[in-house]
Amino acid sequence: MAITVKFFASLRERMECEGVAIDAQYARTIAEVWQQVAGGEPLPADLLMAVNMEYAEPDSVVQDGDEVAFFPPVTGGGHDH
Amino acid sequence: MAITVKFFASLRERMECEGVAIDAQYARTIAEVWQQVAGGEPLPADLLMAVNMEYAEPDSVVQDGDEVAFFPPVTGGGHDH
Amino acid sequence: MTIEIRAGAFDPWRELADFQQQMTGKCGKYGATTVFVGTMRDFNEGDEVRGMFLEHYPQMTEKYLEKITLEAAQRWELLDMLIIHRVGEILPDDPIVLVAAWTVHRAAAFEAARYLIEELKSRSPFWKKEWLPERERWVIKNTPAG
Amino acid sequence: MTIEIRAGAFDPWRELADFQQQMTGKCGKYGATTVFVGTMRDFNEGDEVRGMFLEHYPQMTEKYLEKITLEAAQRWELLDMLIIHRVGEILPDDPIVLVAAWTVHRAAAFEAARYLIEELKSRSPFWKKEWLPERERWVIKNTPAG
Repeated sequence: MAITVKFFASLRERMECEGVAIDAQYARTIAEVWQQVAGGEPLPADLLMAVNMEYAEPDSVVQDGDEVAFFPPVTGGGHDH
Repeated sequence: MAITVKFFASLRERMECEGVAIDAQYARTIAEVWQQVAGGEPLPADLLMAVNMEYAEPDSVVQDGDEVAFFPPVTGGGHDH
Repeated sequence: MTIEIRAGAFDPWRELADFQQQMTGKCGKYGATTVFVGTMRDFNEGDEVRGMFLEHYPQMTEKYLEKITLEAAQRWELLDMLIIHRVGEILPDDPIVLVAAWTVHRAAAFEAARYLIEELKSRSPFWKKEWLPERERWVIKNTPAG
Repeated sequence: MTIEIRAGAFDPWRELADFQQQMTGKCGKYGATTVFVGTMRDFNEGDEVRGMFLEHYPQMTEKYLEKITLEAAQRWELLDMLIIHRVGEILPDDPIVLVAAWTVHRAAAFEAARYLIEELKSRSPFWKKEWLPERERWVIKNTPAG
């Protein structure tokens, strides 16, 4: 099962890549996709995730051809916080 | 005691004048100024009044040289009501 | 902090651009700007409105608007404020009023702009007379915060 | 209803003037416009900030902003909405975000503009990396409604 995985912002820097295409033979959920790409690092509690550009949860099921993204809390909008 | 009296908006139209300078010999409060200029008409309940361009009440005391204004509820701002 | 009563038409976006260009000492200091523009509609209370006359009480109006900007400055940390209010003959689609607040944080900008327009509408001495197709009428009252 | 992600600087007042000029069918229909502009400051959390890089998730960002405008359109009677958000390299005093709502009544304009900016800040995929004098840092989180 082909899954495109993307990383953004500080996570992209930490993973030292923007993303990776994987053959997720055993991964059925986002959490399992994370396990496959993160080299054993547990899923950070504050990490956000999306499947095909919709917010999703760790136990959301992935399907062949999906784009899965992992990223830190968002900080858009003005500089007014 | 010289008092300048001003009327605005629908009241100005109804009084058929923008204002009047009176010698308020017996008027000590705004309500008494109204009595002197309004020809016996009772002070309308929703009328607003000001002395020297500050909002005032019917029993506010007037002094020689004061400018007293009477006007209906205000309707400024956008056309967004 | 600027308050202006205008007898002629104004372009709110142009005014904001010009005003902000003069805020030179404040560049990089404000993070949030909230603007409210009230515009003349071509209908009101179910009737077609072709125009209107906006009367005010010269000097008292300015004085009252100053008072509410000072009150706002006490309640919120404001870097600047701008109020422009039209008087005289106004046609549909003309801007009537502009209020703007510049702050560090966005909550203050929203709250101050809202405060200014609500206080302006409820107490500042302006009166609208609308021109309907067959007659004129004074607008009786502003509905609160509707 | 327009949503734009911009890689270059923009002038919010110019954008509003241009946008409103194209709202021809709506002339005289709206009575209220509320605008929020978020601007880059030259300080944050006590530090001097010399610039920043704003990263986003192309397509998901646009999709998310569309979602919140549709939600706003269901909650309030909106005649139009405009959102512009900057990405890429940004310098102090540059506008970062513009949201605007056109309505008949002012309460809806204020509430919708506030809703759009709060939803945008809390959930739309953008990330800020600030350039301090000696180092860079990712902004960790937006404070809620501060």
